[in-house]
Amino acid sequence: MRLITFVGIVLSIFLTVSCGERKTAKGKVYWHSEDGAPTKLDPIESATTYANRITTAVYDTLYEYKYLKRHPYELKPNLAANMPEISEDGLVYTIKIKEGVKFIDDACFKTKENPKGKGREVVAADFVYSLKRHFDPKNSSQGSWLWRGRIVGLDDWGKAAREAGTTDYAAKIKGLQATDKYTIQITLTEPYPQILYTFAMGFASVVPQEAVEKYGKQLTTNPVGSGPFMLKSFNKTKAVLVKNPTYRKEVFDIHYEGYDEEKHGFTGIKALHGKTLPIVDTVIISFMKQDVARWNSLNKGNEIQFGTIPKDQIDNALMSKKPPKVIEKLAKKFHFDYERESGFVFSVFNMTDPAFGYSDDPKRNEMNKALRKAIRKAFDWQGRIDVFYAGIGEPFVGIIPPGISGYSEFPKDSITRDVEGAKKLLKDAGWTAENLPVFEYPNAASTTATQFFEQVRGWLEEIGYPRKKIKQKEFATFGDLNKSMKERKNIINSYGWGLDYPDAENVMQLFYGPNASPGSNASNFDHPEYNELFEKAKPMPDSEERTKLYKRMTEILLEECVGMFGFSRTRLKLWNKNTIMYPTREILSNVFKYVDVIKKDKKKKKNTKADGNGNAGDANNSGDAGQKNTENKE
Amino acid sequence: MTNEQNKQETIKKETLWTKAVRKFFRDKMGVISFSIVCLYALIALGVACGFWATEWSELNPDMKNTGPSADFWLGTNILGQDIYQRAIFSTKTAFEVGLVVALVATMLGAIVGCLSGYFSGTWIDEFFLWIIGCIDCIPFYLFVAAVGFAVNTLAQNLNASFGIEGFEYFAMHIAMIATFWTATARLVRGEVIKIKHLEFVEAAHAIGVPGPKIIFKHILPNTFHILLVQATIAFVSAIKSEVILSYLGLGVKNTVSWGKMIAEATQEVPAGIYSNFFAASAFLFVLVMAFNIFADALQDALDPKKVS
Amino acid sequence: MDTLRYTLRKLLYSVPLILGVTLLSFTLMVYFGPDMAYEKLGKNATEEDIEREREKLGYNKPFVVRYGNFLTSVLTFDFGESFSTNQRVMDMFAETIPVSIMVALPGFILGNLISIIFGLWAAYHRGQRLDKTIMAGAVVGMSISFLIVVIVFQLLLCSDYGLNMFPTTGWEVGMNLEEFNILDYFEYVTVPAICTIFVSVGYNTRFYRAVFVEELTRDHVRTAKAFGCGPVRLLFKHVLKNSLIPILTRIILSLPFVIIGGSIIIESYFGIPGVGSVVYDAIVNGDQPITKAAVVCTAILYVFFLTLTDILYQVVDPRISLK
Amino acid sequence: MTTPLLSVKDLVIEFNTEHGLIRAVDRISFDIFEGETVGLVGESGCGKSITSLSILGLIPSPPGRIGAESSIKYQGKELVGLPEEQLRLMRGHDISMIFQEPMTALNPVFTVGNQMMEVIMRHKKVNKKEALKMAVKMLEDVGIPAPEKRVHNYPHQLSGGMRQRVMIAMALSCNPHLLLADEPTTALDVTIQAQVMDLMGDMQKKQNMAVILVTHDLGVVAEFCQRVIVMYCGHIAEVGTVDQIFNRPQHPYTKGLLASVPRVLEEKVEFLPTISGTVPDLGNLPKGCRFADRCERATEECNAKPPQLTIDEKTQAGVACYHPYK
Repeated sequence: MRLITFVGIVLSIFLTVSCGERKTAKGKVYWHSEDGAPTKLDPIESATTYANRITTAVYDTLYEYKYLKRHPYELKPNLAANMPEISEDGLVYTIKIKEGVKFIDDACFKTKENPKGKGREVVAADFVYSLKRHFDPKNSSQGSWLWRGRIVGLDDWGKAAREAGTTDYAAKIKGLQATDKYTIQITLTEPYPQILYTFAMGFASVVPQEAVEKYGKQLTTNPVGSGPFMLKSFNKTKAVLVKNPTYRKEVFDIHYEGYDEEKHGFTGIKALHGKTLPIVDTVIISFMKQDVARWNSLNKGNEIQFGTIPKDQIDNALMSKKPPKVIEKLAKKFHFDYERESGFVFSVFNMTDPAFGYSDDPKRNEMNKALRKAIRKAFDWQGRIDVFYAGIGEPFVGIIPPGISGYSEFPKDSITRDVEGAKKLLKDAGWTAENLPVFEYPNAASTTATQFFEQVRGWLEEIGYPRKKIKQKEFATFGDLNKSMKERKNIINSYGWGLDYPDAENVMQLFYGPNASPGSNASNFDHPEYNELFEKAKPMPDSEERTKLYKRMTEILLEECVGMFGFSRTRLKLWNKNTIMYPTREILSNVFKYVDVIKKDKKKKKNTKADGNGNAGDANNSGDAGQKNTENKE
Repeated sequence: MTNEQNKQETIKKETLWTKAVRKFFRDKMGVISFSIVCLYALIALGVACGFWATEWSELNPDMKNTGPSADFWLGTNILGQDIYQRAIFSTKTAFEVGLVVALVATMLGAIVGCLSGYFSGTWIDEFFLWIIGCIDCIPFYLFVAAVGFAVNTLAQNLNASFGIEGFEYFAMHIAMIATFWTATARLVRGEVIKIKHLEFVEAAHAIGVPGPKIIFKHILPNTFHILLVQATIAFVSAIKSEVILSYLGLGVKNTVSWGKMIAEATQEVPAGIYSNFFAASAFLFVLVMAFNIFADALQDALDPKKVS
Repeated sequence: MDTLRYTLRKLLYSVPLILGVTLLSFTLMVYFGPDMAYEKLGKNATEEDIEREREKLGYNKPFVVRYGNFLTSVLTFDFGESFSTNQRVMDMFAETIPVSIMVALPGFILGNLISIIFGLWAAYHRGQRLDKTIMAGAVVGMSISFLIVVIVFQLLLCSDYGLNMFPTTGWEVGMNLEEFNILDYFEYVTVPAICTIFVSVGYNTRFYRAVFVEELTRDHVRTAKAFGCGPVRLLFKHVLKNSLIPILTRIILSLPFVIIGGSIIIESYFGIPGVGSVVYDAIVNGDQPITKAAVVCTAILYVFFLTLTDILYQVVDPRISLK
Repeated sequence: MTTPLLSVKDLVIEFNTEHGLIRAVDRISFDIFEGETVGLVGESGCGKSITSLSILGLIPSPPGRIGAESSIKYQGKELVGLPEEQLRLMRGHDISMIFQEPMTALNPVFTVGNQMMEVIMRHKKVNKKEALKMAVKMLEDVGIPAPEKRVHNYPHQLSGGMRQRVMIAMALSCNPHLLLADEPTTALDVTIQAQVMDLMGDMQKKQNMAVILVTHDLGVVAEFCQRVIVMYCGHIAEVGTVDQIFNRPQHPYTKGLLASVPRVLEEKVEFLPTISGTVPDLGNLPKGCRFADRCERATEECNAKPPQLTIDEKTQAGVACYHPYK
C-alpha cells in the first residue's frame, strides 16, 4: 500500500510539471530525429548518413546537391564559386572557391596576433590538405577509396609517407594542387566523371590544418569548419548544432533549388524564398535507435519534429498503401511524404564458398549454380516486402534500381517465386535432402534479423530443405557480421546498399572482381567478362552506350545467379506541421540550413499544452495548405 | 570410516530428508508450485520428444499478426507463425537453458566450494576466493557479454582449427554458468568449513581416509540441501536472464524462447500488438513464480534450524 | 590514524584482486574480444589497409605485451581514446558517469528505502497476514522480468496509449550547476526510477526481512519490549541499527555497479547517454580502451567501497575494531 | 492477607508448532503479594520463563498465544487482552524484568546510558539531561564505580557482573512494584552471583517491590525467597513457603528435585540421587498426572486424571498430587 501511495504522490507531483518546456535553446529550434547514431564526426571517418548530415552541416564541401531537385539530382557549387572547368580529355579539373569564406572562431587559430582565435579565411590549400588526410597512413580513412588510384600522385604520396614513417603535408602532389589562394587544380589518372559527386560528400569536407594539429583525434568532437552550423554538443544520444554566426551570406532561392508547386507546395517552402540561410538557430538531433521511442516522441507533438513511420506502426498509420496515405489523425498533425531510397536491399551469395559458389569441379559448379537458382526461386520478394517493408513498393529486376541513370528492364523470372520450379531444379541437379549443404544465414543479432531468418527458413523448408540444415549464424553486432563478411566466411550476405552518389557506377562496382572482400564486392564475384566490361564503362559518363554495357553486365549477374536483387525501400516521413522543410535522407545531407520552424506565441502554447494535444492547434495556416496538397497528390 | 559411522550418517541423512519431504508436503503453496513446475517440465519433455509444438517455425503468410482463433489459440506473429506453439516450444528452451545452467553452475560451485572449504586457510582456498572475488566485482551483464563473445570467438577458432561445430550455441549458457557458480561456491565453502570440524569427518581423517574421498564422499553429500536450493535459484535466474540477454542480442540461437518473443514484442507492443507479449510473459511469469515459491518451500523444508 | 593505516593496508591487499580482474577481463574482453579493423576502415578497404589498421590497434602483438600495455595504462590511469568515437575515454566517462548516477541513484535509494520499510514491517508482523501479503508481493515482483516492467511502464506513462506524462526517451537535463533544472531532472528520471524500484523492491524486501527477522529474535529486542518500547522505536532504533551491517554491505557493495555498470536496459530503452550503454556497446563492438577502463574503474571502486564498508562497520557496531 | 499484587488464574499458554498445538503452560494459578519474593522453580522447559514473559505480554505471537480463559490481574487490573499501548506503559514502569544473559539482553550498539535513558524518558516526563543524571544515580545505586564514566560505555566494555548490575539498574530505574527476574544469575560466576543477588535483595528492600525469581537454582531460592512455586511440565506441582518446600516437600517431584541438589553442609556426598525417566514430550502428554511416569508413588488414579492444585487461602500453600508426602 505504501508503495502505491508513494507512487501516487510522485506521479501527482510530476503531473503538474511534466509538460515542462524545453529551455535548452533560444530562438528557433528544430528537433530532428535519426534512427541510428554516428560515432565519429571527423570528415575522413564520417561514413554513415548520420555522421554525414552533421559533418556537412558544420564543414563546407565544394559542391552539394540542389535542395528540391531530386531524381535526377543536380549538383550546385557550395564552397566552390562555380562549376569546375574541365579539360577536353576530362582529366584536369580547375575549381575556384568562394572568396572571404571564414572558418568559425576557434581556439586552434589562436596566435599572438590573433589572441581571440578568430576564424581565418578558407583557402584552396585547405581543400588539398583535407583530401591528403585520407591518404595519411596515421589516419584510418573510410573514404579514401573514392580517390584511390584516381588522382595523379596522391597514392604515391601516401605510400611515401608510409615508407618514411612520417607524413609530409607540404610535399607537392602533381594531381592535387592549389594553384593560387582560391584555385584548386586536380589532375586525374583517367577520366572519372563521378568525381564531382565525391566532392559533395562529407568525406571531402574542408578542414583547417590548425584544428587537426590542435585536436588530433579529438577533432571528432571539436569540429572546426565553415559550414552553416557549429557543433555545440555531441554524445551517443544527441547532437546539438547552433547557427554559425560568421557563416557567409547565402540566400534561399527556391526556384534555383528546383521548386515545383505541384511537388513541394504542401510543405509551405514557398514562404522561405529569399530567406538567409541557415534559418533556425538551433538544431537538436536525437539519435533514437528504438522505433518505439521515436514514434512515441514524434506523436507527442512537443518533442521531435521529424521521424519516419516505423515498420510496426505502418499498418496503424496508413489508410492506404498504394499510394501511401496516412490516416486522418496523423494528417492533421503532420506533413507526410514518402520517398524511395537511393539504394536497395539485396542478398548475394559468397561466390568463393565451395558449397554455394564457384567450384573447381565443373559438375559441382553447375550443381551449385542450380542450387543458387533454386534458392532464388524460393525467395518470396512479396512476402518479404509484406512483412518487413509494410507491403509498400515492388521489387526490381537487375541491380540498378529504377530512377538511377543506367537502369534497364529485364524479364521478371528472377524475382518470381516458383516453389515447384525450385524443387525441379534441385532434383534435376542431383540435390537431395541428404547431400544439400548446410545453409547458414548470417545476421547481426536483432529481433528483426531473426525474423528475416525465420522467414528464409520457412521458404527453404518449402522447397525441401531440411529444417536442421538451415541455421542462423548470429553475430552480436553488425561489426562482427561485417568482419565475417569481409573475411569471406558467410555463405550469403544480405544487406542494404545506399548509393554514395546518384550514378549506376556506384552499383556496378559491387561485383567488380578486384573489389572483392574486404572491398565492397561482398559476393566476391569475379567474372572476366564482367570485369572487362566494367573497366570499359568506368571512364564513361552516363550515356546510352554505357547503359548498354551495364545491361549486359546485369545479364551476367542474373545468369550466374549471384544473388537475389533487389528492392528499394520506401521511407515514410512525417514532420510536424510547425516545421517547414522537405526532408530527405537520400544523397543530400546538408539540409538543416533550409529548415524553418513556425514560432508559436507563448499564449497559444499554453492552451495547446492544457488540452494535452501537443502542437495540433498551432499549425493552422500551414495545416490547410497541407490538406489541400495531399489531395492534389492523389 | 567404520560401518557404524556410515550407518549413523545415513540415519542422520534420512531423517533430514524424510523430514524435509514431510515438511514440504505440508506446505500447500509449495506443493501447488511444484506441480506447476512439473507440468511445465512435462510440456518441455513433450516438445523435446516431438509430441507437440512441432510447427512452431511454419510460416503462414496470409495470417500476419492475427488475434486468437480456433487454429491459432494465441494468434500469430508477424510472419504468421503460431504464437501458442512458439510459447509451448519455448518451454523446452527455458528448461534446457535452466537445467544446463543450474546443473553445471551448481556442480562447479559445489566442487570449488568443497575444495576451498576443505583447504580453508591454505593457498588453494586463497586462490579460489581470489577467482570468486574477481568475478564478483565485474558487473553482471558486462561479464556475461564478455564471456559470450569470448566463447563465440573460441567457437569460431574451434570450428576453424578442429572442425568442432555448434559450440557457439552454448555461448550464453557458458556465460551464465561463469557468473552463477560463485554464489554456490561461497555458500558451500562456508558449510564445508562447518562440517569439516564435525566428528565423522575428523574420525575419517584419523583413520586415514584420503582427502579427496573425504571431500567427495563424506563432505559433499552433506551440502546437498544447499546445492538443491542453489540449483533452483540458478534455474530461475537463468530463465530470467535469458530474457534480458535475448533483448541485448546475446540470447539463444536457432530456436525460439520467451526472451526472443518478448524482445520481438518490444517493437510490437507500442503498435498495439500484444499476442507475443502476453503469451511469452504469461508463460514466463507463471513458471518463474512457481519456481520461486517452490524454491522458498524447498528452502524452508531443508532448513534444519527452522522449527515452525 | 588507525583508520588511515588500515585503509592503506587494505588497499595494498587488494592489489591481487585488481590484478586478477584486469587479467580476467583482459583475456575475455580484449584478447578474445571483437576485431574492429574492418569496421574502422569502411566498406571499401584493401587488405593492406586492414593489416596496417590491425597493427595500429595492437592486435598483432603477443598476449604478454598487450597485457603489459594494459597494466601500464592502469597505472597511469590513461586509457587513451575510444576506437570507435576517437573521444578520450576518461572524457567520455566524465560525461556519462554523472548521468548514470543521476539516473540510477533515485531508484536505487528509494528502492532500498521502500524495501527496508517493507522489510521492517513484514518482519515485525512475522507470520501474520500482513507479512504473508508483503512476501507474496515480493515473490510476484521477483518473478516479473525487468524487460516486461520497462515495456509496461513506458507504455503506461510515456506513450499516447497511456498517460503520456513523461518524455519517452532522452536526457535533456543540464549537467552543470547553471543549466541544471530540478523539474527537467524529475521529468526524465521518474519512469526509469519507478522501473528500478519496481524490480528491486521484491529482492530487497526479502533480503531485508530476513535480516530483520533474525534481529528481532535477539534478546535485546525482548529487553527493549519488556521495558515498554513501542514498535516504531523498536524497529527504527534497535532493530535497524543492529542490522546495519548486512544492509550497508549490500548497499555499498552494489554502488560500484550502479556507478560504472549503470543499467544497460534502462539506458538503452530510455535512450539515456549513460555509462552503462557506452560500456556495453564497447564490449560488443570491441572498443577496448573503454572496456579496459570500465573494468578497472569498477574493480577500483569495488575495492574502495569494500574498504569503506569495513570502516563503516566500525562506526555502526562499536564491538568491531579494525584489525 | 490483603489483595494480591499480581493474581494469575488459569493461565494457558499455547504454541503452534509443526507438531500441532502445544500447551507449554496449562491452567496454572498463583498470587503474588506486595513486597514478597517468590521463587518460580522447575527444570528447563517446564514453562517457568514463559510464565514470567506472559505477565508482561511478551509471548511471541504467532506462534504463541495466551488461552482465552486465562487471567492475569495486576493490582486488580486485567492484563490479558489489554491493548498493547497500555501494556507498554506498564512495562518497565510497574512491572520490570531482568534477563538471564546480560550480554545479549542489552543492545550491543548503544551505550548503557542511552538504553537506560530511553527507559527513563519513556516513563518519566524528564528531559535528556535529567534522564542522564538519573541513570548515573541508578548506576551508582547498584554499585557501579565511576558511574558517570560507565554510563557512556557499550555493554561489551563491561564485565558480566557489571552488565547485570546495569540491567538491574535499568529495571529499577522507574521504581516498579513487581520485578520479574528470569534466571538473573545463571550466566554469572559464582562469586558474582552472590553479589548480584545481594544487590537485588537490597534494592527490593529499598523500593519495597515484589520479586518473582525464575530459576532452577534451589540454593538461590532458599536464600532469597519467602515462597516457592514448583513447576513441572506446564503445571504447578507445589506451592509453599521456603520452609515448607525445603523441609517438608509434599510433591514427589519437589522431593526429587531437592534430593538432587548437593548440600554443602554435609561432609561428603556419596552420590547425588537423580529423578529417573525423562520429561514427557509437550506434544504428547499423558492423560493423567504428568509426573506419573517418573513417580514411584504413582497409581492407577494418577494415570487416569490429573490431580488438581488446591491452594490454602491462609497459608497460600498447596500441592497437586493424589499421594503427597505428609
